[in-house]
Amino acid sequence: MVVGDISTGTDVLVIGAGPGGYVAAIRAGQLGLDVTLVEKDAYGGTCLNYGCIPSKAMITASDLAYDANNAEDMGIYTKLDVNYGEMVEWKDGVVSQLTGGVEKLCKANGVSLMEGRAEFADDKSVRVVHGGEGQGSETVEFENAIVSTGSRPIEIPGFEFDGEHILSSRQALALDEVPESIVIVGAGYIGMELAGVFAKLGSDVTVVEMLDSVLPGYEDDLARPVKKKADELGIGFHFGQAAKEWEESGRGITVVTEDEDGEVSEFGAEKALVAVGRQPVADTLELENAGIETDEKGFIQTDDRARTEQEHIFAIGDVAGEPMLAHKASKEGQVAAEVIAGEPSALDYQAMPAAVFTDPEIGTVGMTQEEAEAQGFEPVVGKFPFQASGRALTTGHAEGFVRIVADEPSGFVLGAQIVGPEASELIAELGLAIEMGATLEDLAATVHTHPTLSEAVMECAENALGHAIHTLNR
Amino acid sequence: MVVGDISTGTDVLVIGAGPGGYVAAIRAGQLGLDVTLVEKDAYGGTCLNYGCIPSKAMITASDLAYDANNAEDMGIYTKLDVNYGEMVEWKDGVVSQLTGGVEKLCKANGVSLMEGRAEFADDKSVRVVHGGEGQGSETVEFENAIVSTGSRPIEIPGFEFDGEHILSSRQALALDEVPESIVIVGAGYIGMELAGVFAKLGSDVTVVEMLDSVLPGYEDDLARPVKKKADELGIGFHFGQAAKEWEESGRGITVVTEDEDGEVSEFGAEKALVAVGRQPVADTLELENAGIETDEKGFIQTDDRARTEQEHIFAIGDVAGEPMLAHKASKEGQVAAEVIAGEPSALDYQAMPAAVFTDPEIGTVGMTQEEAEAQGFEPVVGKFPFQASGRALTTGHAEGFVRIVADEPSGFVLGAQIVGPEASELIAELGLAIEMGATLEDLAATVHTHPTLSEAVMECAENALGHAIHTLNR
Amino acid sequence: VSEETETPEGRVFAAPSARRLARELGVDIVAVEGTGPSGRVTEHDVRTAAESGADEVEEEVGKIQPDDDLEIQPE
Ligand SMILES: Cc1cc2nc3c(=O)[nH]c(=O)nc-3n(C[C@H](O)[C@H](O)[C@H](O)COP(=O)(O)OP(=O)(O)OC[C@H]3O[C@@H](n4cnc5c(N)ncnc54)[C@H](O)[C@@H]3O)c2cc1C
Ligand SMILES: Cc1cc2nc3c(=O)[nH]c(=O)nc-3n(C[C@H](O)[C@H](O)[C@H](O)COP(=O)(O)OP(=O)(O)OC[C@H]3O[C@@H](n4cnc5c(N)ncnc54)[C@H](O)[C@@H]3O)c2cc1C
Repeated sequence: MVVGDISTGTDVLVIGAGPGGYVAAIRAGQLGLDVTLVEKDAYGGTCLNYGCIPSKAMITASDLAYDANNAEDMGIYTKLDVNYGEMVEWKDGVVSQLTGGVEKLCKANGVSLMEGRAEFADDKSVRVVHGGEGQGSETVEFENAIVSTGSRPIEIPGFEFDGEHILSSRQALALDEVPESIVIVGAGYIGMELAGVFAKLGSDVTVVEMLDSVLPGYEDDLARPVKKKADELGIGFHFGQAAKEWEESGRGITVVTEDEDGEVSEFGAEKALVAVGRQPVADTLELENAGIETDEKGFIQTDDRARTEQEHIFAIGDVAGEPMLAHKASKEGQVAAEVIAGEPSALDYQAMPAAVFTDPEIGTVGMTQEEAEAQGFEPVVGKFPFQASGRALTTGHAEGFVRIVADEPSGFVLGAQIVGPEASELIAELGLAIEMGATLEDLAATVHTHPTLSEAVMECAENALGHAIHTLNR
Repeated sequence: MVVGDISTGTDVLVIGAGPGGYVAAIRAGQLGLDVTLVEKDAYGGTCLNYGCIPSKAMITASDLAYDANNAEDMGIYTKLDVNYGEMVEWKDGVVSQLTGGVEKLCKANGVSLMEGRAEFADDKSVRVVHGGEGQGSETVEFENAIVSTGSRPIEIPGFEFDGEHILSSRQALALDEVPESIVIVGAGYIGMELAGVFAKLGSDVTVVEMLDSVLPGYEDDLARPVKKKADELGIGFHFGQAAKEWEESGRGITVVTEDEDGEVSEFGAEKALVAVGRQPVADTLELENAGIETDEKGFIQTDDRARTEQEHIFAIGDVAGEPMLAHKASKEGQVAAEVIAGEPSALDYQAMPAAVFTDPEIGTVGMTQEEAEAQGFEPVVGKFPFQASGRALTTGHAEGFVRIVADEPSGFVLGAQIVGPEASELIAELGLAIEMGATLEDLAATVHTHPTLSEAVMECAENALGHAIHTLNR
Repeated sequence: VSEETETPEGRVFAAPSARRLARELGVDIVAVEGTGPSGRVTEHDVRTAAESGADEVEEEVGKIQPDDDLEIQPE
């Protein structure tokens, strides 16, 4: 650690070591560039430390406990005892294995790591303020910079995260004990994923949501199986409710909500988790010193090469706009590094997949039928229910379906929506289909292993063509 | 059921209702042909009734019990009680749901179902002998026939299946109780899959194999993680041992084996399962009446349109040769039906995937490095270990790797081998890649959802190109 | 990359839809010049080959009828 204000220089300065920044840094290092990666908190960013990885670890662990506890139909009887603290420790072990790996990979690819908070001094240098008192700061001059400072959870006024009563997702993933009861404000993907974890581990979960359904933004029929399972888990839902205030009461809290008619409701619980979305971290960067403006939502605007209005300064990941997803951040990071190295790279992907790790999972890529119509295609749609999949039945998880949207005249696959077992994995093949310009016939003609869930993708394509074997055709 | 010898006619006669035959029949029905499907035993054939489906159901159920019982590191403590009889009942329920579905789908597609055993009278008709005494027989004349009579397990001389001491895989999957101990003869995929089931449910399992490793035919490094896990499960292995004879002893049996030096060993257990391969069911068809010969192994030879030497008689599935896999049977069934209907179909797939549902799973498609070299390609190989996959670590199953074989000059993907979590599903994307003529670059440039196992496919392609992010490159 | 790459053993890199189209149009796909990435054969290439009239194959599998008694030898 360096004390005092000294000055160094680098070809590529990357600010923030999340899945956007560390991937950009590694790629730039691979391309022979001199790279410095500045991180103020933890390598791996939100995703590895407080987001994707910890949530998925807790989801698998709670699923295993729940599934084993609910398998009497398979002749499996369990007396289960879950030690939540140990589950969290296991999760922390997974996280530190991965973040340690990120640090090693950065070093192995020649990336210089620097701890501290960066802010722009001008369009050619940043000040890096080191953590801890008296650690001083340092100026780093750069030829190119990549801003990958990510996002933070949105706070509802009056619901500041205190880590005790009002929790962010990060805090909720680090509790020592399963709360006896919890109110979750927001039925988006983060709220619904964690609602499942807590409910499966025995919490009494209530979800309040301002809009009128779970997973707003996803098509109704995709959200439906998730809502149905959540109902079965005993999760209580209250839609059209805006969180207004909260107060301590007894050993817990009461959350007060209001519907659009001003009608007030109260929900008591031990704790509340607020998961109503995330906002870009751009305001603390003194971007104006570099001559960069943000849009009205606070995002940095970029072009198809991830460049900001200053063409030697790039912005990637959550800070550069929706969709706020780790793999979008990584893709942009790779492209930014390659463009800096003079490669002919661009953000020219056809489709950005997304997954929700609820029970059942959701996976989507490319266009919905509605979007395809809006863009002037003549969509044909195939559907295949997992109830007709031998593999799904053998796993005891046969809810949901695969849907494929294609252009009827040409047969080109335009998009797919899956809700059901391993939806997050199955969507990969459809992503490749879209990128390759595959047709329904190509998917249908590709031999798929029996018995697998991936056969549902093939049969869905056949259904769109009017000749699925294992389901009646449209 | 018809009594006496009456005569009917059909455009397409399909013999055997396994995944070859029933798929052929449904597809022919969809194409407007008049189809009759003759089955002597059970709709769905070996696969649905005694093979793929029951084995996979038992694998999932035993995995769930085992995983929950071994998750102390996740803070999950279970007292487990497995009722094997109920597990088998659950499995039977899955099977009957699927076989019932097959029957319904056949009818919905206009297929006439006929129960009985068919044998060729000449090259234009079969005799169908109905089951049960005095049920008589009937002659069915056909324009085209599709032979899909499948295969049966090979019996070792002296080890006739008696269902009590010496079991076939079918009998092993239908036991009422977990045997206390079992000797499994044959370490091929069926033997290894069932070894896992029994070991995970508490059986004392010994595997004897004539060759010198588990899963002969698969590359060593694919078989190794399976062997390692089996060792952990306490399965005992004895290689180079040929089963010679057995005798009853006490409450069980003793199996006597001999190595190549004539050295004799004895293995005691409650029961023995013999799983040393399968042979075609062609000998009971009186094929000579139709003018069709089988090869020295008993398989019916076919061309790339699934036609036998009699061009109006087709043969598909296990009876038509290796690989004896359900999806190969179905594919051939579709092609046979389409060719009969005059469509320009052919067996022109580039790659036939295969999966082994051991712990961990194996999935393969297309060429190995060795095969690619032998065919004159200049292979480049990428590899990605699941230890470097965030998703794998969050599931607690991070053994194994993805390997992709491509042609270096052109970049075309030629094959892939996966051992690890969900290998059977992950191989699907690579199958599509091979069919589409995708290059390593195409796979690497396709955005894959984070955190998923499918990212390993992308990173593996990047590794072959020399720029994986999450692993060091070759 | 438009340079031609030699592929061993007559292996053709083409999507299933292109291979089927070739059979439908009676084009021998092995002889079609691919203009896709690394020389991949596209549907367009197959159509072009069909129009140029080259690469006709004797066997028009697209026209076989179930009751055709024309002799077709398995290859
Ligand atoms: C609970 C939860 C679950 C999620 N699950 C998924 C999922 O399953 N799949 C998915 O795709 N996405 C998921 N996400 C979203 C995902 O975490 C983000 O999209 C991703 O982390 C964005 O990456 P990034 O690199 O842009 O930013 P971040 O990961 O947020 O990283 C930004 C980094 O920059 C650092 N930083 C900020 N300002 C400065 C500065 N001035 N100087 C130095 N360093 C700075 C921060 O400390 C941080 O480490 C989840 C998020 C949450 C909260
Ligand atoms: C334990 C086990 C596990 C397996 N797991 C897998 C797996 O995971 N994946 C995979 O791809 N494959 C698996 N297989 C192999 C798979 O079952 C076969 O490849 C598949 O069933 C072949 O299909 P088929 O239609 O050719 O024949 P079959 O499924 O064998 O069907 C043939 C049918 O024909 C009937 N028949 C026979 N002769 C006559 C006659 N003369 N008249 C009327 N009917 C007749 C039979 O009764 C039977 O129903 C497994 C096999 C076993 C034994």
